[in-house]
Amino acid sequence: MTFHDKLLALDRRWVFLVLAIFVILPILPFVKFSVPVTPVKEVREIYDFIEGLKPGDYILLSLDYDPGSMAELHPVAYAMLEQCYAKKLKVITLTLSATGAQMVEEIVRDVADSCKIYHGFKPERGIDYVYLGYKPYPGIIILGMGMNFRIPFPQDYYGTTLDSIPMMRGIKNYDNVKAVINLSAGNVSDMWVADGNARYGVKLALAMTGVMAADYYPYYQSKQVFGIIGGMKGAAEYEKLCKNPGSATDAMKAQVFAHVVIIIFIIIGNLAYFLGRRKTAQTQESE
Amino acid sequence: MTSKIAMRILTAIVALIFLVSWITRSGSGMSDSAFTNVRDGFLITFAVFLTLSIFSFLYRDNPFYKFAESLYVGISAGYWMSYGFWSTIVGNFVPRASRSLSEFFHVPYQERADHILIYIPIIFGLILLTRLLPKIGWLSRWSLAFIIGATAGLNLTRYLRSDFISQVSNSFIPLFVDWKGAGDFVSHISLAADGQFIAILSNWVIFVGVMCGLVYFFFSKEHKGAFGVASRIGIWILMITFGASFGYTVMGRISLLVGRITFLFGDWLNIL
Amino acid sequence: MKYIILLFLTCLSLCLSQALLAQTASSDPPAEAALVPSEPPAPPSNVRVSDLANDDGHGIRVTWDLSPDDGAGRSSVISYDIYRTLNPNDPDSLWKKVGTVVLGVRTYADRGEREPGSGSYLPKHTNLYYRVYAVGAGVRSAVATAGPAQATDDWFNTMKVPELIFCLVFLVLTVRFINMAKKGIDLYVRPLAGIEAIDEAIGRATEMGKPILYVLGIGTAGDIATIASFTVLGRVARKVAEYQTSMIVPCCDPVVMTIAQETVKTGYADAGRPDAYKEDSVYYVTSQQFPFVAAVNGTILREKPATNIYLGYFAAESLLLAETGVLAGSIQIAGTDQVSQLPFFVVACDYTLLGEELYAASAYLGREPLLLGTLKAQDYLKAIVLVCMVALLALRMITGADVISKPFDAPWW
Amino acid sequence: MKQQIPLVLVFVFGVLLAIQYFVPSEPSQRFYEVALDGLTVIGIFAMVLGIWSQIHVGYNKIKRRAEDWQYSVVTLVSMFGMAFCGLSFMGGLNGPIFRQLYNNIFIPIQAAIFSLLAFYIASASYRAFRARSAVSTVLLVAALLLMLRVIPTGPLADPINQIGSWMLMVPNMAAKRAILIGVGLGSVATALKIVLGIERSYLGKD
Repeated sequence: MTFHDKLLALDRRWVFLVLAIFVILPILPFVKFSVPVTPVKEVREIYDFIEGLKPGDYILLSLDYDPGSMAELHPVAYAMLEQCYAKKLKVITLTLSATGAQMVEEIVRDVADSCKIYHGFKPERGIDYVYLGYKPYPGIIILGMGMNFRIPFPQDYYGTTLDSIPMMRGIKNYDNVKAVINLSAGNVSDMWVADGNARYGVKLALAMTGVMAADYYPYYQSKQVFGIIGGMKGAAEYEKLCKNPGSATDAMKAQVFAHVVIIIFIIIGNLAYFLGRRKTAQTQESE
Repeated sequence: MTSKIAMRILTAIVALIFLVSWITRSGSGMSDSAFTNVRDGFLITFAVFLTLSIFSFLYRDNPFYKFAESLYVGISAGYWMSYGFWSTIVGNFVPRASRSLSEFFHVPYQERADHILIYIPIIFGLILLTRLLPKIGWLSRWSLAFIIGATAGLNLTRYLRSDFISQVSNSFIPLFVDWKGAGDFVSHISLAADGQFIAILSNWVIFVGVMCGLVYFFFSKEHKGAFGVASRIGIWILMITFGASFGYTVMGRISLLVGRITFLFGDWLNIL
Repeated sequence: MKYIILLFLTCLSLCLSQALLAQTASSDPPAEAALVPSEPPAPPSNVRVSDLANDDGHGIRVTWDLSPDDGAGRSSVISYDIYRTLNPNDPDSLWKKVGTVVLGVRTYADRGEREPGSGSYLPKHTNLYYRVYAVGAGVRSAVATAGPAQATDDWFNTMKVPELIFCLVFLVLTVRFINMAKKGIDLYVRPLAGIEAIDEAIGRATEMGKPILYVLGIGTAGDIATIASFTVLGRVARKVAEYQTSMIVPCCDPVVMTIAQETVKTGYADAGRPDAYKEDSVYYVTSQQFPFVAAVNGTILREKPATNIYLGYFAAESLLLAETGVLAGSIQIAGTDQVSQLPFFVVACDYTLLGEELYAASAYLGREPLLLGTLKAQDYLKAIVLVCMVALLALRMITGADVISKPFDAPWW
Repeated sequence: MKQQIPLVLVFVFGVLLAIQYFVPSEPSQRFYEVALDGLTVIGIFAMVLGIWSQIHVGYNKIKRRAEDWQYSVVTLVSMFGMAFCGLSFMGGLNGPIFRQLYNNIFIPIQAAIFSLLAFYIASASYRAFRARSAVSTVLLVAALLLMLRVIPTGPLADPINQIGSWMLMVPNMAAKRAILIGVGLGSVATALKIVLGIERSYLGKD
């Protein structure tokens, strides 16, 4: 068995091992280097939109991801929520992901607490923000909220009826919110576009995992959504815009190493493939 | 036989490592209460054990993975049962169905003129349960028919706007952006991202790409001749897209791993 | 020099406004009245009310001509307030404020609720009267009244004409091709590699004596991709029964499981082997994405199926399933309408049905004339789209007119 | 009876809901709401079937002492344990034990499984990205370019970034549109086949 044969038949566990080593290395405290971040237009547009709102404007954050996508979407959720609180916007939050209900509740509370430390005031539940909780069948919920928030969410997460929450008085449906920002790791974004935007004309922006983002650019181009934050890179950019560097900025370091490893593996794979092909061609000729 | 013994030894070693971890974590707890420290120590150690069990699947299937998998499926099903009950039954359905039930669950009753209509789906739901009775199990098909029929009806029209009409409509783009004659075009040609040349090129690629993509999806005609060329361009455009999406995704996936490694090295081993 | 004067003037006005505000705060009368030194703006004119189009009968459209002071004249208008009542002789306090719009807007859609109990209830078939005020800084204009108008239901939403035309054309084409097919006219469809592979794959499973794994994805029965997958499942089950091999169908939704059981059972019955069907071969795992994947991955490594078929709605689990399948040495055929997951299936699976091919698969497998009829209708619509695109763009290039830039957006009909 | 009534139901509900989309009037809206409600409510009842199936499969395995039957015990016990912790007197969804189980078992496993994708995407790249043919070379080059975007490449960074963004915006849009238009047609066709009863394999046979 020649060298390139061995390479071609390489047990993929070697790939796993090398990748693991090179992702762990840069995270360790003694490896120090930083990566430059420049925000792109579609991320900046969301930031500018929120910055342009007036205190007291309503905004709806639909945090439709589950704990599995925390790494990519948590930084956006934290940075954006803090930005909204700091701007004194009225924030309506909810989740359409079954396993996200508790997680989102924690985010909403966490950021309210940290707001007290960094901005000197604590947004109050029911006055500055409300958390509606989770209901299954997202498409149906999005359609329902277009008629009235009270159809799918008679009460908020804590069981208070919507009408007895001060900030929800007179707030009926999407007509009363300036925009919906959807943070998602699944097909909920499709439903927001199809049911929220197309059916009710909601002003919509998306933050999503890197894998999904590429597919939502058509909606950006056709102005169905006004901004997209894609994956860890987008999250790091949003953190940069908010001047609030966090986990996304840190993690970009490991990214660089991992990408180099994968690219090298692809090159090795192709070299082995071409060497092998030449060899076969030669043997065929000699026969 | 030897593999069984090896497995037992391995299990013992793993158990020992995590026991040590539990003890050290309990000792270094932040809280004043000993019980909380011991409990938190156990919880984080157990979470780490489960994480590593899942990673062991990369090497090969093994009892640790099987254990984590079964536990995960069970917890998920239990979680889902509870959530379905509290959120959907108590949250959505009880307030519309009956006043006394609403009082029992401490949710406000919603008076509605048409609340009687909620019983129609309940009947369909009960019919669905006849599946569990072999003799009249066929009745459940009525409910399935309702589900399938309603879904089909909704889908017949619901995605037309976003999937079809908007997409077709948005493909009508100017193929000669800011066209002021060929001389002007040539004299101003540049590779700037917001320049005229790139704008025109992009629109041509979109237009030709959509056309050729549609040609590729033609089922009635063999891909030969000019038609074959078009479908070939179509598949190239698709492949560029798939490659780009794949390459773009790598980052997202690596960040998930980074998250876990931060958990292992930071939250557990405390070396970050 | 110019700037210094400007700066001075700005400071002066700031000081003045500060003084004014301080005065307001100290004096007792209501803030609204005290703040205002300006005259009220002129009222809007020509207020008209009519039933709101394309609604459920609980909405009124109010339209007016802008106040002369809106953006012109004294430019004192900030917004317009809209009030509603049932009786035009009501005192001011009984008029209910239903909305506010900013300056420059000439219309307001008053959408009410259907339930009489709710706060924003707007009754149907009842005379309603409206008032519109132009609002300035702390003052409002004289009133402009209009009415009565009645809210009525509409029986057709005129904004949806394109969808209707599309549906009708599709229906007509489908019926036409089905009729052609029934008459025995041969409808040619080109071969699709992914679908031919399904047949081979079932044969391979028989030779190897190993099962076939069929995953319907993580969608609910409400996703059309899942429904399309059922139609393929029926035919795969039938072939599996004919070849006397076995299949495993783990499901991620109880409704999907129920329908899948019924489908597989039918497939076995169609093949004439209803007894070979085992209820436990189609089973429910859990409704959550990753627990489901964990379990299916385990199944793949333990059962080592000869063939894995993934058709339906998929999200991030696509690559998890497909790579595990590679490890188990299975032939893999995938298909989904989720564009974001197609790259992973394309890279990791042997055959991939892209988007529409998933929906076409059942017609290919069944080769029944009725199904081929709808396939032909799809193709004709694609052809119509292609021709229209080229024709309209050519027209636009020749005439230079921009009228067709968004052919479905304006209600030109 | 066994065959006809379901077909009639499918047709009636399918046609009504398809028409409902065009009709904004009040009865139509109410019908729509009831239908959406109906799908949710039936989902609740279906939950019973799902749980039943799970118990059935697990119990059979344990009874037959099939291979790995011990793990079925783990699944069933944890399922009922979790559901028990979600009961009213345990504090419902906000009960302390319920939350602990969720945070310390569910979340770590979920995140770990998801992060396996990092390894899989690497092994898939290594195995599949070979320049075997023109089409696979296109796939390879596009993927490489996008991966290079993340790496600081000095003077090359800007053009790579530009080309990468362009590929994500332009060819991607063309491809997505072509696929979406096809999917739109395909889903209408599938829905139509169901409503018209051309496709009826899910309705059983006897």
